[in-house]
Amino acid sequence: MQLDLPLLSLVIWLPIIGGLWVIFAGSGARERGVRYDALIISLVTFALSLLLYRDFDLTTASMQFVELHPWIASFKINYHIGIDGIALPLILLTTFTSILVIAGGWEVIEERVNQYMGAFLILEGFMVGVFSALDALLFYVFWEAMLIPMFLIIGIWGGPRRVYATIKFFLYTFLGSVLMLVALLYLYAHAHSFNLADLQATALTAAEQRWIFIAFFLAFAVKVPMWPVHTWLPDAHVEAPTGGSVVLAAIMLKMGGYGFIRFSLPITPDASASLDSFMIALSLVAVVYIGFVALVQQDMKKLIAYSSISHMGFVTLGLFAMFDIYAATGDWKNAAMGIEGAMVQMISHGFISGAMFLCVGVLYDRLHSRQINDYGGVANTMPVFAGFMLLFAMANAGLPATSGFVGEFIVILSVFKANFWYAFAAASTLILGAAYTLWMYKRVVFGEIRNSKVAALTDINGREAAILTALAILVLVFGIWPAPLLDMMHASVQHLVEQVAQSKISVAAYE
Amino acid sequence: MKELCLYIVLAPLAGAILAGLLGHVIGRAGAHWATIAGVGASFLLSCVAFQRIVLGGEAPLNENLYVWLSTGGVDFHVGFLIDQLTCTMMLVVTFVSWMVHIYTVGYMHDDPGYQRFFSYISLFTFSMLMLVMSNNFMQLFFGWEAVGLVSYLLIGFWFKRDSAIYANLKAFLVNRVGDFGFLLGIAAVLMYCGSLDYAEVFAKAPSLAETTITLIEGHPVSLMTVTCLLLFVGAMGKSAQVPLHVWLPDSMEGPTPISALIHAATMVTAGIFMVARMSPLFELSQTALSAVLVIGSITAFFMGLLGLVQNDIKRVVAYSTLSQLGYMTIALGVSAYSTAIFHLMTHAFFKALLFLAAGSVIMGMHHEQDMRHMGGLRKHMPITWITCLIGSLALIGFPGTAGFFSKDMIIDAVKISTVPGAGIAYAAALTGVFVTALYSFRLVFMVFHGKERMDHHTQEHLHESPAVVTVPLIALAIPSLMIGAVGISPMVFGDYFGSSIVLNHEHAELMERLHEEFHGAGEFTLHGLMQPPFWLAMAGVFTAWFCYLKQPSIPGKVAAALAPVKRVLDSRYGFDAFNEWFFAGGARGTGGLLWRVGDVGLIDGLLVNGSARLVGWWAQVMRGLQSGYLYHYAFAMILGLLALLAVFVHKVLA
Amino acid sequence: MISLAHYLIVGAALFCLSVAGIFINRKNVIVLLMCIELMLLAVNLNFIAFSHFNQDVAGQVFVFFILTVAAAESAIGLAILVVLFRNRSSINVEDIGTMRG
Amino acid sequence: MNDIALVIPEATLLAFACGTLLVDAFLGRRNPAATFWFAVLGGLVVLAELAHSVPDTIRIGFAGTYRLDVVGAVLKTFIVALVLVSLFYAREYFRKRGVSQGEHYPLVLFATLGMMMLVSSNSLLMVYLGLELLSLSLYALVALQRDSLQSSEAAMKYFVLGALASGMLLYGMSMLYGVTGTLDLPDLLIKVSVAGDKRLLLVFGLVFVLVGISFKLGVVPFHMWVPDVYQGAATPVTQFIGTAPKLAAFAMALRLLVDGLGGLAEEWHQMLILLAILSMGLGNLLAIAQTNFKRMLAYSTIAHMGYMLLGLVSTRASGYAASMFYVTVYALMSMGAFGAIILLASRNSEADQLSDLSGLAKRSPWFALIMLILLFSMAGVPPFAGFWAKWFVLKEVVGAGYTWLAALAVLFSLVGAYYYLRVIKIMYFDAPVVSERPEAGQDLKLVLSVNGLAVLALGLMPDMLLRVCLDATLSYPPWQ
Repeated sequence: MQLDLPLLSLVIWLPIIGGLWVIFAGSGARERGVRYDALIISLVTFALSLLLYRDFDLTTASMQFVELHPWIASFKINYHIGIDGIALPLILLTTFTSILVIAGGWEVIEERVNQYMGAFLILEGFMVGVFSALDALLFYVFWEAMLIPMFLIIGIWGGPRRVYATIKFFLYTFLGSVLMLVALLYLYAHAHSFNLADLQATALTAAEQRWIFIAFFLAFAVKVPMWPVHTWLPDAHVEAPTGGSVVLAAIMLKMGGYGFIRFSLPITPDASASLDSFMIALSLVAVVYIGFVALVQQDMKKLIAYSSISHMGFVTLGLFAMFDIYAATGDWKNAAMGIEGAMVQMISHGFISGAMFLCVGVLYDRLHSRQINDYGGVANTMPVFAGFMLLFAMANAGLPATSGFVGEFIVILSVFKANFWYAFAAASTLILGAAYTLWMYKRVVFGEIRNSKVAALTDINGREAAILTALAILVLVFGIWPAPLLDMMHASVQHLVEQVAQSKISVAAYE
Repeated sequence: MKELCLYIVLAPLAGAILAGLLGHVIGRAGAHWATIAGVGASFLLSCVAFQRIVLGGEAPLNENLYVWLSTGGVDFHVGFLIDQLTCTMMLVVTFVSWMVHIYTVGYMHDDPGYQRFFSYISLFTFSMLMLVMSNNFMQLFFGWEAVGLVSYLLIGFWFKRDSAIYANLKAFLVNRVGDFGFLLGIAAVLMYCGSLDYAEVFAKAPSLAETTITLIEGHPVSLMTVTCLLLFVGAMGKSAQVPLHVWLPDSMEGPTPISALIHAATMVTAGIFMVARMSPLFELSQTALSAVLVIGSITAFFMGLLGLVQNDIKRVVAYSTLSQLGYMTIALGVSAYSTAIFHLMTHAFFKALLFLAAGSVIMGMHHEQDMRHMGGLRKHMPITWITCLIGSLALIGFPGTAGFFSKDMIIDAVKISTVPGAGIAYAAALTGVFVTALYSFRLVFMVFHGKERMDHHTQEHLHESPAVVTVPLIALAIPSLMIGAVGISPMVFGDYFGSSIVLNHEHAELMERLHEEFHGAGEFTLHGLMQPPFWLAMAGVFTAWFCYLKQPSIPGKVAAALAPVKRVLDSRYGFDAFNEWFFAGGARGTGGLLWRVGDVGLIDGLLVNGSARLVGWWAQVMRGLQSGYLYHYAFAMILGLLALLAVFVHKVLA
Repeated sequence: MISLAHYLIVGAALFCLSVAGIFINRKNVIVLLMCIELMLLAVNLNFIAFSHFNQDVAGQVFVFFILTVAAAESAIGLAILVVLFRNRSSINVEDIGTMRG
Repeated sequence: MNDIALVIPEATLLAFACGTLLVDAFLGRRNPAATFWFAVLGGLVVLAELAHSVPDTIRIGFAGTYRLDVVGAVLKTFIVALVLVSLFYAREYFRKRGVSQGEHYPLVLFATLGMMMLVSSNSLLMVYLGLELLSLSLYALVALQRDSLQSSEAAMKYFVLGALASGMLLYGMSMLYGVTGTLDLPDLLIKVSVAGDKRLLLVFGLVFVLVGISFKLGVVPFHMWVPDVYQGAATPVTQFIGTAPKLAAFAMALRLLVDGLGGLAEEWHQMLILLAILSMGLGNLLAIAQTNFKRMLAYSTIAHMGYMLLGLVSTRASGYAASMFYVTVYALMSMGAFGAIILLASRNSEADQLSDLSGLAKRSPWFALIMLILLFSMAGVPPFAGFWAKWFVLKEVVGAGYTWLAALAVLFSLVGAYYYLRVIKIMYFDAPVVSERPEAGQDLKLVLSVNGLAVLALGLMPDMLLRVCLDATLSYPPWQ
């Protein structure tokens, strides 16, 4: 059965409109009652996104569920959306994570519940919008608009240093984005269109590409975040409420990777090729340097935040190693492997980091501390929780049979083809990742009960267990059988690789 | 056949899930029945598989279950390769595991984490089976890490103990160092062979024998050497070869059954298995084999020495495990893969036996593990004593026991080998025999003979362990005695392993020569009585008897006379201290430095907040210009006017 | 013969004087008003000179408008001055500076 | 007679302005509302007339001094509409503060008349007259709060500097007149382009004229009056100054620089780049250091006018459209922002300190949201109108080949974002100092809500306004 609904638009706008509804309907007496509305809206959105998956054609690289309506006719800016195999998994991740976030804040958030739930729903819509926009301006609008709810979420419901963190988060990301805007405008001056496909087809000289690449780089690198523009993340994560951290880690960071895939690589392939060693170097620094930094963190959320940065290093590594891989093997197929590894890493990191933050949230809700030293021996009082956290910690450390392994594994295998030493540095995460994750786990969960507060802890309740179970299942399923995930993206990645393989310089020179 | 394999791996998994997730529903008895049944079924089915493949001569099974994922034109599978090597391992794993399951019923009887424990060991069995039954590197790596995980969980089973959770973290991390190399090795395999399936890789490998790669500009190295060395790093981690051995003694913090199962019989031999499995690759690099040989020799000898100074009963056995793993590695190094696997098998039985016997002693002693507080247990725990004695005899290679055949065969192989490094290995192996005998019988004498040194309360309650404990002991003692004689002929010299182990021409000759000198188990035993290993072993036993029963004052004197040596041994050659200082401390220091100087100082302090402060400072400075006075405002306008005039009128003039 | 340049120089000089008066004077607001008048007159001189030499009457028309506006401007200026004095009891230019930064 | 037809809206406005004066004089004391409603009526009538007077072609009248064209008609419509809205804000403010200032309305109407003249001027003379009518009314408006020291100080500063600026403008005009012998803008355009060796004098005059324009726009370094006047004047006056006259100033720039001095575009576009950079930089920088909300908005105005100039830099039709769009959107946002101050004001307090906003999100979630929209819009964050304004001018700058300038502009907007965020932080993250909800009449609440939502709506669907601006400037530049 083929529905004649604009399904993709529904997935974008239902949460946005629903979010507004939640905010307005929930003012006053119904403030807490709207939690159910919010949950239902997020569930329906997820169900709709599953329909997207059901009707998705795995065999083609072309955009599907395309909707094209004139928006700003004066400049040929269109409401142009559609998805391919790269966007679809990310959209599913978004809609899924949103449910968890709504459920995660259920009884924890006591103040301005309606605004909290509404903000997350609106954020969800914007994020789906980012992943499905096919018009660069539409993309940019969603991209920036997303900052607003996030800014408020961290600022209103965050921890003690929330103001510093949220302003830092906003300005950091804003810095990158505005330069991307200039780059888009420059492209428009050439292509006279904001249609992504047109931009990707625009011929550009090497110098032009380099500048555009740098502008894009700033926008996306901040989001990923890559070293050295990562310092907003630990602060934002630490101060954000649990739901905020989850969304940040699980989805927002992916937008950086998505941006590289959608913009940097196909629009500036030659610049990407010539600057790839720079990108690889930064990625490896992220993996190694940040791994060491994570080791010494005393704050659980900060530690996980740093581990996110380190893991996201694999994403950029996988994406930009493709040129070296091609140079070494002469086969673009091998390059596709790196990209697919990066994609898997993004999705899986979405589950795992989200789960890790939820775990810390569970502890924080009970003890109101994120300091590792305030815990110890949690396993004695919260055995079920300890089990869940163990699974996620192991996934974070990249244990096979969890999704955390798949992405890292593929990326390491593929970058080995580029250069032994890349793989060597990247594989160090095997040790570092295990060290910082398990060392934290040891100090928090294992051991004798450290203090009376830990002794008074109660194990997770049904709601928390349901959330963590859902994530645990996904982490395991995609670890044991990641093939469906990859099958979604083969055609699109193949197409991307073909695009990137095509130099734009000669055409530009000819023109 | 495929279904059969599926049942073999899934039965323990089902048991693990049942005991783990529904442990509180099915209760303690439910948990142990479920898991014992699962592993038992697995064992019986393994027997069937063994019967069909090894005895029945069926063609090895190599089938994929499903596509794990496919990317970049490569399909990664989950599948089974069931050949002779696999069958042997399956049999060993499931049998020992089964015994340990049964034993655990008694050993863990009073532990509150009863169900959890059963769940873990069943999960381990599943993981180990996945490891050995794999037909590709990916799944091998999965099993490899999964057993590491379970090992981590079980070492830290008593998670309240600081020493336990220190040890399990250490074990995991050290193993991860090995896995680091292993993973890179796998990556190398994938890159040059274009597949991770054993069959394809092994078929492709010979054509890559001469390939060189450049890791450091200007220094081409042989691809196969690099690959094999990387893979061997993984084996070093898992099979605790120097210098990645440091985790194994500490792993004794876990409950004794798992010391037997994981840290003696099965998991730690995964490295040996892996190298044997990769024989088609290792055969292509003499350099790698020599490295293996040397590492094995070092481990065999030096780790054995450490066994001499241990007082913890389990640690003695642990160091003996290290030493024996060294022997197996030596065998691998001289391409005597079948011998290595043979020793692996015999060792699995007698070492599991020794551990379980030690566990039985520990139970009897109310969880006292210091041998200095034991003695004379022979009378109280006869079955334990007998079985332990059998295990020890096997360990020292007393002629006729299982260990004798396998170990002597290794020594023989090294003796005639011409591989670089074989000389050292031979010396190490021979002296190792003496050391082995010395510490083994030191243990036997200190625990079971002589004065009863325990306190009165313990002494009163000493009694033989229950049947669930002693039955497995007996069940393991039988193969410890018999399996060598039965197995040596087919396993080492026959066509037992078929195509699962590949030897290159040169090394095949070595085995030929060994074969020529071998004339059946009986003669080998008689022959063995006249060989140096036997006499060295006897010397070791005698020394142990003399020092620990006859003249107990001697060890103290010797220790005092050789104080520096004792110190070195006590500090375990300083590996732990060095690792703690250099790696753990260094990593923390580096992290702290990068964080404080890099992140907090430079990036955040200088660039981010610095530029924010700079802007703020500028804002304050520029504010001063807005003085509030009319004449300043007017002056600013006039300045602006003049500046514009100056610039643009000048431009027009120019 | 007085050329256009002479007029312009006088106009410019007057203009400069008035401008200088505005930012150099720090005492009396009334002087500011006078300077403004002077400035407008300097412009008027320019316009008339140009008008004459260009043989175009529009410039002179402009001057009439300027004169008229100047009158209105002065009126408003003085009115503001009165308000200011009422509040401040001073017409010292240096006293007008409570808002800054 | 034909000429009069051109200025029917202006004439009506004049009549209503005088009428308002009379109404206030006779009825104002007993019935303050009468003056207000009369003024509103005037505004509505004029708006209706304007809506009917959009010409197809350019029509010239009054001996070539007056012109009616599309861009003029559109701008006038916007101006009158904005003025009308501002009247509602003003009434609420006076009601809250308990003062009756009937003079406010006629003065506003006169100022509006000045703006309309400025917009429609076709000669240097008309530019001057329109400007003076506007300025003189504004001086008076600022000084209207007779008992406030700050007001009178602000008025004096505004007056003196304004007079200085118009003196310079006049001096520049006299130079242009001297060189070309004409006051007519289209004539000027032709003669400038053939001036040849007299270019030096023309540039000399141009600089002076530009100073006049810059002063009106409040562009660095001719901005010094802006913060003081914004802070010192009563909030509705500030609001008025900050909205419609910006459109008029844009029109003035368009008329003088493009319609008249298009031949000197080579020179003035470089000058504008310089001024724009200074404005964006200094305006944003100094806004950071402010604690007074009105003063902060003043500096933000300075910065915004810098962005607005970017559109003119491109010297092409779409660039002018961009500037026009920018200034219109800016006026709308600024209207709302000052409206919020009026909303918060009470009898005892102007509520113009940033701290007065603290905890607004708790005291009044809805108006905090409106404020949030306005502030994010000013910061140029989508999906609000302010984003499209910035986007459009940046597009033009990039299209004209000044990518570096666009990059610089966005970096300055980063600084700008900081202080807007700071206001949001005060509203949303800080605890309220006072707990009561802001009191205001329903009409103000409605107007402010519509104002804020309009900024959102324009952000979601900017096409209509974009099209209006693009169509209005279709005939530009006139030398093509």
